[in-house]
Amino acid sequence: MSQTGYLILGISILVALLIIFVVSFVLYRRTPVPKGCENIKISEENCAGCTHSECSFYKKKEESEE
Amino acid sequence: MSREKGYTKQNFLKGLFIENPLFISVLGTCPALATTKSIEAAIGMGILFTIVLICSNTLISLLRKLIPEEIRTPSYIVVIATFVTIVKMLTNAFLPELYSTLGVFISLIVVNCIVLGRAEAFASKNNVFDSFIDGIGMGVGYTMALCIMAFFREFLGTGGFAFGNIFTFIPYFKLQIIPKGYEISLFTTPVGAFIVFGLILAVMAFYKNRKAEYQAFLQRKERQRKAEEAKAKAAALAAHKPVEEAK
Amino acid sequence: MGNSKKYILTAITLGVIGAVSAALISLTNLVTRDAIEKNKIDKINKGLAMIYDENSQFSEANSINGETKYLDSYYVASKNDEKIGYVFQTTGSNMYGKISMLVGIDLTYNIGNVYLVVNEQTYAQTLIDNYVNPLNDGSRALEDVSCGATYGAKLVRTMAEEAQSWAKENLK
Amino acid sequence: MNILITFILGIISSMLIDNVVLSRFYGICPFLGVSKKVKSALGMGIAVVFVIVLATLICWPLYNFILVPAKIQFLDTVAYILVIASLVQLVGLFIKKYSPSLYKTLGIYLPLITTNCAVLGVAQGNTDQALDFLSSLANGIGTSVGFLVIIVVFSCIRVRLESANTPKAFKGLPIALITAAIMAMAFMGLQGLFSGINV
Repeated sequence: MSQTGYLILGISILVALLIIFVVSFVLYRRTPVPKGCENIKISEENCAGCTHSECSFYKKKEESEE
Repeated sequence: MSREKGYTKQNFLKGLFIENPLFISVLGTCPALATTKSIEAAIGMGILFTIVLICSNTLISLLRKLIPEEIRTPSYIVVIATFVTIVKMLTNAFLPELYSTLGVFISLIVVNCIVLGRAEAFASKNNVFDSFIDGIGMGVGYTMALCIMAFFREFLGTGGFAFGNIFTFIPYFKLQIIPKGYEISLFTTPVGAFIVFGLILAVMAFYKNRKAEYQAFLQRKERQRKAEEAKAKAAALAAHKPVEEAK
Repeated sequence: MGNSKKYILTAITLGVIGAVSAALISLTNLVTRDAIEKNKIDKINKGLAMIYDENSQFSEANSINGETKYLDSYYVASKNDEKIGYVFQTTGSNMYGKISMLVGIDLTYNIGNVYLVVNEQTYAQTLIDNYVNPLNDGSRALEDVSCGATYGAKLVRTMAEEAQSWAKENLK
Repeated sequence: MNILITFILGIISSMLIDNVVLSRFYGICPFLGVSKKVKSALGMGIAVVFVIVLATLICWPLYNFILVPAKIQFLDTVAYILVIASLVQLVGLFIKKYSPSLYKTLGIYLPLITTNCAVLGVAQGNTDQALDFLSSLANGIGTSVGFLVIIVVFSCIRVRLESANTPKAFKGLPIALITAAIMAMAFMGLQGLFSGINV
């Protein structure tokens, strides 16, 4: 395939990846948590990862705002 | 957000001391341990990190009203990944030495907890100017923390400080303090990184405990003084009452 | 009704963000592409100068497309237009990563200095400190490969020997 | 035969000698954060193994068959973070829908993996080192299993640390870091493991 053909293929695959990511992100947020495990919490004192909004990095922030 | 006068200054200083991203909230530890072999690498990493943080904070707070609530995180990840790619290309083109020293850790800024954390916690809720200042504060705080780590690791590990092999536009300059054979080269290895980081956190915890104890001591003295005053007043009152009866 | 409007709005915002990022990245790419190429060429020239010496001229890279495993091309090194040897550019990789290097072969076909242009080995620094630098200043033999980055050293050795044997057959 | 030996050596070397946490420093955030209890460390480790192996399987062909011919290699970080993030969400979706028991042990850690430096570190490392498919797969498997081993061992030690009477200032994170330093020292001893084998 010509050079620009590959370029278009590459860009379209990246766009497809972005769409898959957004759709799966929204679907993940929307699916209900299975019955038995609503209140599992990661009780860690410092934040192990930041996409999770219960991470303590935000808690200090949100508490001080209210 | 109350706009009292010193808010901007306090917003900037918050990043340096009260909420230092590395030593207080212990975030972004991956690059902190890996790129602090020498002060130059730490400064380089700090500068790149601050650039990405400032640009992403500003752009995210610009778009905060546009981005719907549900897809906040994906759009932040895309914005941060764009800025990291731009910074990576620029470093590869104009600072090849820094690019080969930092290697993978420039791309790891994308998953750095601080950038995404500040974007979600601050930039998505405040106006552009505050986010910009917060970005600078956090960036400078992080760079300062990296330099402190790098200071100990390079000084103990290689016995001195060398400048000029990463930023090649500076003339090469090596300050050798500990004589050549007596430095502890363990500190340039990963083991040394863990030790230095652990000791710094321990010293800070010790200082915090000391201050807390001092505060508690002051409060106890305060309470004692108040109790004595109350007793003295009661005694004076009691002495005064019999005189009235006598009259 | 509101629901589909919200979806359209989300799609538009994402499209705007994607477009802005794509524009920014391609702009930086235009600015940095030739600078990165220039860096590569500078590194090779620096290597060539290191293998022989500054004032030796080097011919164009004539590529090798025989059945060799690692060799890419070779330069003819000459000083005030009298041939003093060759420099081979070789690339190879093992489970620790890629090495692309320049190795000097003089007229009597023994292996001269080695310069690593690209060194993506996991133990890159130990490879340079314990094997390549001592090799260049003669304090370590090419065969003595166990140096803390043994796999990288073995790769460097096999590439250098292949360049030497190729030079013996083809360059009279 | 030679390929099989290199594959296994690749796995063992990136699992033990060049351990992802103790010598390459990818993944310190969950290593310090999630290793309070052995059960949570095990859950995190298994989730990371799952995601890293899948990510390596997807990222290598994506880079070599799509990005390289299209001459947009500079977009590799964007592509990898998108692949890893969507992988995490899809796996989470699958677990949430079909196996509540798996969700109980594994599910809550999945969103954390998007910001785990180890996953992107391995994918980006494979590209920077220009490894071929087998070596990058070996690197992926070795790194993830190494991460699982290290985080479980570390959480066992840390459980014991809670009851030990460490000085007040060292409680919590500082003593964990010093223990990690001693573990790194032990793993540095494995450096020369493969110098004898000539493959």
